[in-house]
Amino acid sequence: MLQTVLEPGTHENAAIFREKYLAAHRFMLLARLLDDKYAALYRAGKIRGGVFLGRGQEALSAAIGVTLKKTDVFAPLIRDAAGRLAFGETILDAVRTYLGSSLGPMRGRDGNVHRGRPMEGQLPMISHLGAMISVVNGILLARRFKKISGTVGVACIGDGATSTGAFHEALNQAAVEKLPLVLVIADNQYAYSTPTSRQFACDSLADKAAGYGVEVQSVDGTDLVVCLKIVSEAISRARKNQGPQMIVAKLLRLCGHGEHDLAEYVDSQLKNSPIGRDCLKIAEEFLLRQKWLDNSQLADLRNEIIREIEETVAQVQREPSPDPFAEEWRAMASEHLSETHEQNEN
Amino acid sequence: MLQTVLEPGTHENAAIFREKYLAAHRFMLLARLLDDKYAALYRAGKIRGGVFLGRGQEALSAAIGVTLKKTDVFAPLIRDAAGRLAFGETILDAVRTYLGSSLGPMRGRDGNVHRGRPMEGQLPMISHLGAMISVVNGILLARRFKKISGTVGVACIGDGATSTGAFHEALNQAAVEKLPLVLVIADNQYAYSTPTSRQFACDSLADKAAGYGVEVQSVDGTDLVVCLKIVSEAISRARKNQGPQMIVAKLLRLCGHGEHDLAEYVDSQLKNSPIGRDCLKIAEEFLLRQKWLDNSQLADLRNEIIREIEETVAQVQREPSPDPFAEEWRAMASEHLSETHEQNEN
Amino acid sequence: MNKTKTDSGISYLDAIREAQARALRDDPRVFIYGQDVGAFGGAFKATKNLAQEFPGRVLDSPISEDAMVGLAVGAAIEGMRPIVEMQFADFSTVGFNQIVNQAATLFWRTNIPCPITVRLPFGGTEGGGPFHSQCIEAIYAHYPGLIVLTPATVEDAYAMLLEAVALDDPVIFCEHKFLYRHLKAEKLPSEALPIGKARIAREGRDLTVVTYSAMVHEALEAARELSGEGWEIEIVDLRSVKPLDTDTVVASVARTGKLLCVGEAWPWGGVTAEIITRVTSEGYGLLDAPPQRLNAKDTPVPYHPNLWAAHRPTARSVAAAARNLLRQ
Amino acid sequence: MNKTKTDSGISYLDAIREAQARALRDDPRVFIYGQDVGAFGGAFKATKNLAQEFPGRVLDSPISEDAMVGLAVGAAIEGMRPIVEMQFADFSTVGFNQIVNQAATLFWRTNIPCPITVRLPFGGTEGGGPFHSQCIEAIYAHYPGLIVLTPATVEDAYAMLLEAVALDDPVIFCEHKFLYRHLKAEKLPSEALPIGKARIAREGRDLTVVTYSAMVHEALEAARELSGEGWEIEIVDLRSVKPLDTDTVVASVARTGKLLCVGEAWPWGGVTAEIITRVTSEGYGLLDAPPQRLNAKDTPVPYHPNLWAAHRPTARSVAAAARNLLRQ
Ligand SMILES: Cc1ncc(C[n+]2csc(CCOP(=O)(O)OP(=O)(O)O)c2C)c(N)n1
Ligand SMILES: Cc1ncc(C[n+]2csc(CCOP(=O)(O)OP(=O)(O)O)c2C)c(N)n1
Ligand SMILES: [Mg+2]
Ligand SMILES: [Mg+2]
Repeated sequence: MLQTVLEPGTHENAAIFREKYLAAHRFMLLARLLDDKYAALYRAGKIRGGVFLGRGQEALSAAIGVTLKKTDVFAPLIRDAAGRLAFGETILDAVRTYLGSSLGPMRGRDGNVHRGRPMEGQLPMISHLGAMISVVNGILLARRFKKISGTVGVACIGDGATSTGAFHEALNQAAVEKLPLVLVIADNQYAYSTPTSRQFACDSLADKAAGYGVEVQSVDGTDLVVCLKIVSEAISRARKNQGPQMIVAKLLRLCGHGEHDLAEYVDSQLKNSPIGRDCLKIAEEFLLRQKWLDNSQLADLRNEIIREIEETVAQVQREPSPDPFAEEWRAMASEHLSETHEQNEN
Repeated sequence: MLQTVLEPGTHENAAIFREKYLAAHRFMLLARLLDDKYAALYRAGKIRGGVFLGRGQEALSAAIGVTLKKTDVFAPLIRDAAGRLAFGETILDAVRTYLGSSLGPMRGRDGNVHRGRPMEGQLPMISHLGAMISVVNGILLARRFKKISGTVGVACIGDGATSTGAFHEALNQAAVEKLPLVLVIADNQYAYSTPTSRQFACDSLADKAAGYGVEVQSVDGTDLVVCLKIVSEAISRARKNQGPQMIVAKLLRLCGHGEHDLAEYVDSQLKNSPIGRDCLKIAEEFLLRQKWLDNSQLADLRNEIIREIEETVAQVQREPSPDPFAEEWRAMASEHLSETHEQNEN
Repeated sequence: MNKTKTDSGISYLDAIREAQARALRDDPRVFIYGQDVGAFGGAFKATKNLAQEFPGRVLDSPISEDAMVGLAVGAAIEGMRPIVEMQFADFSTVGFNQIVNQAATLFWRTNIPCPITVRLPFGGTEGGGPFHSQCIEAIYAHYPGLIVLTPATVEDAYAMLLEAVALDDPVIFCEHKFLYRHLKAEKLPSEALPIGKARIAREGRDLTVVTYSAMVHEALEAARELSGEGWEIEIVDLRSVKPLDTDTVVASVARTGKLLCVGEAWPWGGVTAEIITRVTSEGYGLLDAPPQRLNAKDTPVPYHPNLWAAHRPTARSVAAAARNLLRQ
Repeated sequence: MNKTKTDSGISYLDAIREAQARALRDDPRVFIYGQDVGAFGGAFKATKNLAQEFPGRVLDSPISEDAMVGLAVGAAIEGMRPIVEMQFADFSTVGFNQIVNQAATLFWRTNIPCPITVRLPFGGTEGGGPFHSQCIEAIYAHYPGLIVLTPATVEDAYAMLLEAVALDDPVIFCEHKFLYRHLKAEKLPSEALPIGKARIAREGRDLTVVTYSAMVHEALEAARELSGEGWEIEIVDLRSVKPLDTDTVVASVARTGKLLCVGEAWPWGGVTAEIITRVTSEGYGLLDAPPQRLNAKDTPVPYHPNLWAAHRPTARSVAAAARNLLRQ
């Protein structure tokens, strides 16, 4: 199967691929273990509000993160812990945001998956589905104005978000402007509890591409090898200014919509079908088969990551939570224009 | 060409078609002459606000109107004077709305193309493009609830409106619910001044259909014969519950966006291309060739229609304009809940 | 009708579910449309089992707020009485155009009523953050043609939702997420005040607090605190912010001479500003101190519970604002 | 700076066009994005010849208000200063979510400024009707994080638009369609009041009219009429409705003792309500009569000129409302 990925038998390609694959696997494992930790903190009542995991989507997400360059733009969604970390987000940023630390990038003002560092190309999603795609377009258009070439933007969304007007307007906009946008659709069979049969009536979401005049590739989202291949190809096409690219990955959400959700509605046939396979397990079987790691190395890696996560969480839990009195309650950047009314002196 | 339209050589079909064709032509001519009258009234300062004509789109629009049954639903747009009249709108309703008569269906509260009679299935468009499609869906869904079957809904939009999120959400919604919606896209090459190259990047708007899982037919919008054929087929498929249908007509707007617009931006190559032909001229040449009418009959028809229009306009101009003091300034149906503040007693 | 938290009984959320069940039972024109409202029973379980009890009448929608509302308007034209559930009020901004320009204008333009109910689970909760906490009732109340309801009690949640579905106008039904499980009642009401009438939630002598939804309960707690200090606070629960029961508010201010308006929403042009404007322009002489308003701070709603607690008014800040006024 | 109609000179529309030309000339980060703004020069010709003068920097957008605003936010993150033209303010409801939830929250959430300017050609004209006439400044002012400007003069249209583009916040620039060709000035201003400061458009003694945009001119006409009757009306032109210059308003009310707020928008929660709330809560003792507001009627904006003229405030109705107050 590796052969399908590599230009036939060129050795340096094989080496590069191995390295990339191992990096991707590490971020998949990190994301999975970090998700487990969030889940535990949530059950312990240490996280208020929602907790949204990416279980089953790590291969696709990590493939994006390891393929992008730091100078690219990435608009992840709720299930992209792996991609975020691979693109450069620190565990510390992630944990600080979930725990609302005032030292995190969102300073306790926003939380959980609503985090990022715009200046590093990590876009902090707003909740409204589909809304980030046109923001990526804007960054890419601005770079064209600034004569910065060779960077791309990836926006991730789910099957459900394809029903939003925002998705449609933004993808069409990217196509009209021929922007280097790569739109990655994780078709994980459900939007919260809603099956795709109640979400769209086309055979595959890939059928939408032609209507926008964008290229599309479908991919088995449970297989890191093909995810890496398809994602790399799409991103390099966009980088070469071949216009917007769409990727449609088929996979299954291996968790609830959020940790509050038992997801009893998920069809057991799907769970037992190929898309129900755990991408992490498949990825590890592959690298064991390739003898890139052995079981004890895998165990060490796992322990090392768990240690890192535990240390980070412990550190963040010692950090000060935001102080409403120290807080600057100002929504406007223009300090000279900000008003303070009596009602703001609670 | 007629043979391409009719089930091979069945005589009653030929008779039915002839009748339908002549009816459609009459409404095309009526719409064209009515548009001419609006234009004259506008230039004379008798109409305030916008005047939007359907020149060049009468064949497509009339084909819809003559094919629909009175029990169907029709959501026309700004260039559908022909379809509206063919579906049952009176000249009086049209003129009263343009002149703001208090006796018209909109009672001077709304005007020009923003008119209709919801209870007769004539939906009064709001200006926001794409917004009427989901309203048609709602009526069709309601009829399903009410076990009314065999009726369809037609929604018309332009090439530019396909870029709206509303278009996308509504078409997808119709497909998911398998509603008997027929969406007719008049691709008249421009959205106001904006050419299709700045509106979308697919080869044809028909390429969008597969992404929604709806059937689509393309049609030469300048040829009444094929418009009648394609529109009838699509409407009967919808009527037979074969799901939403899309029609994409290629044609050219043979007027400004509105009467205020000289439309100097329209590409002369397009004007001289087949889609730049005047569908009314083509329709009349055809019926003359068929000997369904001769030139003097055509002239009589024209004069008869002009007389009818002139009489209607004269009548409406004698009608009272709305009286702000007699007006009931209440936006809510629930009279008992309506408030009148001091500021409402100007 | 002063609510206190009990572990048994009917919750505010139950009331909303029961009202919809009854509407579906009593009126064949009613159906429910929204994301995950079907077999799943909705993100908050406000439609739990309704799809099972009323087959084919509780439909899962795609994630298409604009088309959700547009469809409801069409169904209403055809004689139905749709209930649309927005998963969170904050997402209704995506359906905003259909609400304010399609639904709200239909009757005035065509004389055809538009009886749709749009349910907005709204208001702040711990960890809700900027996009799952908003109070945007004022946005809708600003537009002609909409009715905007903000029930504060289990009984009102039930009775007002039933009345909303029966009304011939588009209703924006703001149901507070914080109250969903926080409030309990012994039984559902057999009758209630009509929509458009405010309720005296607590009688008092010294100051009138006008508020609505979750803030009614913060105000009640503040009033209990202040009565310990010898002050008797009258609390007006608006119930409906459009229409707005100016008469009841003015009558209360006539008794107390002091007005404090409390809203969880942002201050600029909010319900509190509308109330103060009406009282001062219509009942000017009645005030013996400047009217005051207490709102959320003029920033997005923060995620961290500490910040959130300081961002919105609370019993503590209501009591403090009341004391300032009472001392004048 | 009292404008009167002249046939020559620089129009309000020219000023908006010139301000954009200058912004494009002086700042390479500026670009313009909107429907038909390119070669065609915009539905109102507010960008006439700019695409020709500044190749590649004035882009026609698809009919996608949501994506138009989203793109502008992204470009702003990347350091640009986009100007988005909505073809009519009424259509901004389709881009509403990106304005109030994306643009307005960016700085507060991330500390990254969002310098975009969204131009809204707004306000009533004869035959405009329900969807080409709306005044929705209050909708935007209600949300934290937005600046909402409403210039009433040619000079302000020019100076404030330039300042809007220079500001680090999202600005909702409400330019009145009725004023586009109605107002003329001799020359463009070299300096102007800063944003956030209101302007005394007319000095007076007996009553303060607080208003903005086109209504400033109705108020001025009413004031001329009333001065014939011996009344001297002071007129405050707010210029900016968020932020709002409470100090200038309160200072004027302190001089006159009477307040009439006039807005072309709907009454509920509008600018007029916000002003009355601030004056009565912050400058309570200054009034010797109840504050009043005069707004459009609480219905959609009618199409027929007769209805339209009665729907919105006019010099006549402003004068009538002022007389009522002056008699008290
Ligand atoms: C415009 C909008 N409507 C509703 C929601 C509420 N919501 C949050 S996630 C979600 C489901 C998303 O499904 P999908 O796009 O398939 O992504 P997945 O959760 O499966 O990864 C919904 C309905 C939202 N965030 N935005
Ligand atoms: C949401 C929205 N944005 C902008 C407009 C302003 N507008 C009215 S018609 C029009 C052009 C429509 O072009 P198209 O859809 O191709 O229809 P055509 O006029 O060509 O028949 C525009 C931009 C609008 N009505 N609605
Ligand atoms: Mg999904
Ligand atoms: Mg067109």
